[in-house]
Amino acid sequence: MSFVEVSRLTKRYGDTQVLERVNLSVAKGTFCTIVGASGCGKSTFLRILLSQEVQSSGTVSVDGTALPPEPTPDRGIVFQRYSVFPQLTVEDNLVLAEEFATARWTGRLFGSARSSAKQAVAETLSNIGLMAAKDRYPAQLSGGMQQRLAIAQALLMRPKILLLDEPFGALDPGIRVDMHDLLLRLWREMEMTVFMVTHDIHEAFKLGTRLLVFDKVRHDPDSPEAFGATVTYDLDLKSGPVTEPPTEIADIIYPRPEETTDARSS
Amino acid sequence: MSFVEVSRLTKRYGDTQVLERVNLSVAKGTFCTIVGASGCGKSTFLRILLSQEVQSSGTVSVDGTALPPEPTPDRGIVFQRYSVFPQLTVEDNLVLAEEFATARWTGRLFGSARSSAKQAVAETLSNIGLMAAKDRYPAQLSGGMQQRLAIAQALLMRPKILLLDEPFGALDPGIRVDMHDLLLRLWREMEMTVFMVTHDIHEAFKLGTRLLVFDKVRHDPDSPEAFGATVTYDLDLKSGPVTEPPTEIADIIYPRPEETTDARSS
Amino acid sequence: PAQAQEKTSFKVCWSIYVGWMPWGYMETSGIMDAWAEKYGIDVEIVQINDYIESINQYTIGEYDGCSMTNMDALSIPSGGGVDTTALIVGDYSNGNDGIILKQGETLADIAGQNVNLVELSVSHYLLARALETVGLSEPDLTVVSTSDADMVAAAATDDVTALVTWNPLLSEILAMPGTSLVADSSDIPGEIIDIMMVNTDVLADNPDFGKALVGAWYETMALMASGDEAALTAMAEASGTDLAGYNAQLDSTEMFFDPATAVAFTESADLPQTMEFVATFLFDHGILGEGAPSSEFVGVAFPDGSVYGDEANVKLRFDTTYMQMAADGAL
Amino acid sequence: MALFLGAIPFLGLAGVYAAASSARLSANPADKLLPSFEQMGTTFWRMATVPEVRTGDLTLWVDTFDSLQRLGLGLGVSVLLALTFGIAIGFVPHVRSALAPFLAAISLIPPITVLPILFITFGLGETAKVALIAVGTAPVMIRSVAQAVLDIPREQIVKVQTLGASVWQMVTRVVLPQVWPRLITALRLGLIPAFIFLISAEAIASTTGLGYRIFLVRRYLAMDVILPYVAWITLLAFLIDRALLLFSRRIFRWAFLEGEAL
Amino acid sequence: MALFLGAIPFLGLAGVYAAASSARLSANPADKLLPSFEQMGTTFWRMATVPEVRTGDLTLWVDTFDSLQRLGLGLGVSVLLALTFGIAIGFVPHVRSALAPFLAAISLIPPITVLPILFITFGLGETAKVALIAVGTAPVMIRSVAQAVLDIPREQIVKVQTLGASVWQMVTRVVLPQVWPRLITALRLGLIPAFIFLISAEAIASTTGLGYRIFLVRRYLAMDVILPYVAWITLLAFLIDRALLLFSRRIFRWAFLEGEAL
Ligand SMILES: Nc1ncnc2c1ncn2[C@@H]1O[C@H](COP(=O)(O)OP(=O)(O)OP(=O)(O)O)[C@@H](O)[C@H]1O
Ligand SMILES: Nc1ncnc2c1ncn2[C@@H]1O[C@H](COP(=O)(O)OP(=O)(O)OP(=O)(O)O)[C@@H](O)[C@H]1O
Ligand SMILES: [Mg+2]
Ligand SMILES: [Mg+2]
Repeated sequence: MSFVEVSRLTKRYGDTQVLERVNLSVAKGTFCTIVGASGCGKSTFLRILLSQEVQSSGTVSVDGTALPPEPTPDRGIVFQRYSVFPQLTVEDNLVLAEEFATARWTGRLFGSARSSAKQAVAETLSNIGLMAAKDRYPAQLSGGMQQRLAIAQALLMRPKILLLDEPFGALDPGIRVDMHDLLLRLWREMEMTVFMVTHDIHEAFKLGTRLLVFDKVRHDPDSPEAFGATVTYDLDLKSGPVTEPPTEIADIIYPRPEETTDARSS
Repeated sequence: MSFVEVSRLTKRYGDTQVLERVNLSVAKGTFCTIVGASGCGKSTFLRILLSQEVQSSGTVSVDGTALPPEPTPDRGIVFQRYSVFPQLTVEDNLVLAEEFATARWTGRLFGSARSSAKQAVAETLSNIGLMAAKDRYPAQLSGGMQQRLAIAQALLMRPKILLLDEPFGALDPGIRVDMHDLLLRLWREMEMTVFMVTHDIHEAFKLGTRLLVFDKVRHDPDSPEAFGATVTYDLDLKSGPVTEPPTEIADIIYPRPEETTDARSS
Repeated sequence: PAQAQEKTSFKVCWSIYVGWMPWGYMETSGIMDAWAEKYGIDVEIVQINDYIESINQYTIGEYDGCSMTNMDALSIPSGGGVDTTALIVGDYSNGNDGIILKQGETLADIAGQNVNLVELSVSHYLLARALETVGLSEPDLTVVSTSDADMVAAAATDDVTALVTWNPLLSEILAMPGTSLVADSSDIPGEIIDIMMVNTDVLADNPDFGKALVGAWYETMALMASGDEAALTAMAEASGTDLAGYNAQLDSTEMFFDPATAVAFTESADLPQTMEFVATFLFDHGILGEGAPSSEFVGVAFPDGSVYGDEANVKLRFDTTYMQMAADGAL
Repeated sequence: MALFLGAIPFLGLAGVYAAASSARLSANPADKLLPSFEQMGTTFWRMATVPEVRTGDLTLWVDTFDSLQRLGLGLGVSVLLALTFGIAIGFVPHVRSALAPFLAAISLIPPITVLPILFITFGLGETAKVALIAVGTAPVMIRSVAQAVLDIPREQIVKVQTLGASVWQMVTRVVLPQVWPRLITALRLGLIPAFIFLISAEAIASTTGLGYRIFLVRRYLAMDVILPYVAWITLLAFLIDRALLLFSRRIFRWAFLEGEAL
Repeated sequence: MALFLGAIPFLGLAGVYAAASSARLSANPADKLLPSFEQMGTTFWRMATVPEVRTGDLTLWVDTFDSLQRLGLGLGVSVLLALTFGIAIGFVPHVRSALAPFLAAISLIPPITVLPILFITFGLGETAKVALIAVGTAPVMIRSVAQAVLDIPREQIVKVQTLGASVWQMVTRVVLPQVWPRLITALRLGLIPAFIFLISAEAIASTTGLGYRIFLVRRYLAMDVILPYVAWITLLAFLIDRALLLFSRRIFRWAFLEGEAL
């Protein structure tokens, strides 16, 4: 039943303990949203799920088998610092995956195959509002445009597991809603299992079917690096995406007492 | 009275018209928040205010004199893709400005001068929650940590004009509130004039005393590049920062009709 | 490599020097091809600009013959175990090598100076022989090894006060103000000999190869002796100068245009004496190799059958058979 | 303006030369070291237009053509080696472990010291000259390409893996395109040693070529031939360099969107 | 594992050599081209431990010391030139307009072709050798440094301007620190031409040095001296190369946090 199984996962960088004893069991088709304080290890967790980094201890398995040592096409990623291919135009960035799939040796489509591949991404291009910019290089795009391109590139692959690291951070609310719709539609159609890091609690509640909060349980004020973060709250939102988070839950997630804030800003 | 004066500002990249006839007059001490669709030219506008880029036509003057051709220390910046100095540790990144100011020739402080400069940034370090990470290099920080460092670096200079490009995009709500407080306090103390781009409408209303909306007024569906954005709404929030934006204004700012969204996601 | 066996195609190499320019002319003019055809073989004459490299290539077996001096023949191929025969004794230096001083008029003034020369070359040998005549020896001065390609430019600097070199560098340097020639190879005539050396085994198995080379060479010599302007101009151009310049170089070279004089020179009693000088020089400078117990380590055979040095290790042979055929018109 | 500024140092150099030359020539009118511009012009013109008696060739053009051909072949071989080995070393950790130290070591062997071995391996014909250029330029180019591959951000490699690319596709669609501009830069920097090795090779075994001519007349200190030849070589190299830069800018437009290139 | 993999090609080379050598030696026991390892070892040992009769010096060590001194001085001059001109060209647009084309042009002049002019400028002594190394390596290093300066992201320059840095402070605190690692890379790549120019310089006029010895004994094809000397030069260069890499990794730790370096 459980699709992604994380057990006693730990990650250290030198003396810095980032993640500590993370246990998690996620069913296929779950939309996990992940929230947590900045620097607590969310991106690190995604990088491990992607096989970009190796855990210090513990195991991660997908569908019963341990993670392969390298990233594979069944796991898609949108990085926090959105990265697309600088040498390809917007359109070529989107066509790339299709070219990989079809042209085994050249990795490149020509003539009518190429036109039809372009046709196939045209809808996506207009969905993400980059139709007009399709012939530009990434360096000629605004931050938000690059981010949309990165998202579209990952979605076009329709991976079994989709890892999103603050994917909508640089988008205005209007486009963000469009992107939500796009994502949710694909998620439903494809039965993807999604892990999405976000700092927007509304977004987390709106999109997720399960909410994971990462935080440190133990804290040594003398050496703040000594302990790592783990999953401290694990809320089932199965009842169906909600738009407004219950305020008391938001408080639980970010339990900063007013006093602290005052003390800091005084 | 007017401190920053923008007149008939236009910016083109090749055939792409980004900004068009932007007119603006901003009084000293104003906290301008800027919102607008992704890719409409907000970052470009800030880059021009910083003298990082040159307008295609029009004029920008500060305090009655035209902008100098190079960036100057009285204008601070936090870039959308937060950039700090990779060769310096967190602490050294913060001490740097003080070193520039004090050590004219070496640009470097030693011994007790150095310790006291470090002392001086200690409070800032703990305000932004990077005390524990002060000896790390930027490459060893999470996205949000780098962003906080970039903000602190700009704030420490106490510039007359502060340009912030989505400065809190990668921060969790808790830390974001801390940073808001820090920023507002400095703004009040220093009488800074702030231009802040954000996609968070709540933030825009909470922090700003004036809200600028960038958008295209003319639109040619056949060549979407033909026309640029300008300031379409200019709201005075002087009555004092509000926490909740009146919903109808939010609708004005992002006037995407539901139908469009549906059409796209169907 | 030039293994001893019968074959029909041969390669010899040469480098640019006044006495060897005929080799280039023989190749381009077709004289060589004509003679090779006569003997039903194929001979390629290859120009290698770097003199030492040409000898090295011969020594390692890439070529069947190579033009070189008697001294270098003894040290490089013979010292390296390659049995080598002097096929054509072409000329000897008769003023083509010289010692130049910027300060001082006589050779004795060289004492205490830095002397720029190509170390271990015939220049070095000339210096050593010349020093003997004024009662000096090498420790009385400092030899600065200088590459021949840069000799003229080096001579133009103030750092250089004394040098030993050969033509055309010699005359270029002498044309500079304030230089004087204090000794030259005409003081030791017949000791610096320019020879076409061939692999003894190849020659033994392929006498036609020797005949073709010698025949072509003396046909060309006849042209030169008759002052054939076209041939001489071609040689001059190939050596980077004009006819006048080339003739000036020839003046200080004792060419053996006539095979008979070459035979006489090779058979003269002076040659063993010369080779002894050379062997001693080489041994003194450690060039005969580490295994060499004495200057007589390598044997040198002369036309009369006498041998200088180790009879069991004869690696350099002066043989007049083929030149004699040319003299007799038997080719 | 930039053009004008750029011309200043050239004019300065010409001025210094003219002064030094006329000083030496007035001291000794037969001085050969620094001939006057007229002398050099005349000689150069003769070499470009008057056929040589012996062969009937126009010396300058034959030399230029032969040299450029060797240079092109040598650099071509280098580029091929740089692409195959550079990408293999940069991309495959095992190949890197196996070859990088060896490459680092052999790239440090000065080829001129092992000439006899090169010559028995490649003979003394055109192959040897091409080989010397290739041997002299390839190691640095391989290293540059390998480093260029290593410099591709890790995120992009991860990304392309998630897009389902095979290793071959990864190399041809992501690695190679990003390496090209760096390869051209490496090639441009490689022009300098390439010309040096060309000239060395021609000085050792050749009967034509720019380097051969310089070698041939060097013993007469014929600076009126050497200096115009050097200027000519430099001009050729400079034109090739600029052509490569323009080509790179045009074909790899994306690589020049940010920052400037020399 | 990496160590083991890295050793394979070296062992392979040694094996090929041993086979070729013993083949030649069995055909002609006095063959000089490919001496056996024993022969080379004996010769090398003698040069390292037995004083020369004439001067009483230990040949190998005197040669090594003198060559390294020349190399160090030459590269030192290059580094200084690279820093001053490289940063000026990379950082100041006017200087770039004025000098970049000139630099591009003169860097393409093969120094060996203008030796006579170098001689009248620097004489024929140690200065000339150091100068030849500097002239040979500086242009590429200047270009690398200038490009490194141009490669610093525009954001960082803007940022440091907003922090109130003077030009001098900008150069010393932001430009230089980011250029250092690239300069060391340039220096490492410059070792190759530096050794070539060292050897050429010592071949021109010298009484000691590794290059001098190689060219001297070339006159009698003493490969039993040349090959160990080449191996020794390569080893020295390799050690310098690794030392520079280690130094760079240690001092500029930040530059090695992402990606690998060769
Ligand atoms: N070098 C360039 N060449 C061509 N077009 C460019 C270039 N730089 C930016 N643009 C275009 O200018 C427009 C405005 O870019 P800008 O970065 O100012 O947008 P923005 O409002 O900051 O967007 P975002 O909210 O996504 O950051 C975009 O459409 C972008 O494609
Ligand atoms: N290479 C590294 N060396 C040392 N520490 C590192 C390294 N990479 C990351 N870290 C540390 O690991 C911690 C977690 O980083 P991570 O990027 O996972 O945070 P995050 O939860 O994604 O934060 P954010 O919300 O700010 O993106 C941080 O404290 C960071 O400083
Ligand atoms: Mg993160
Ligand atoms: Mg922006």
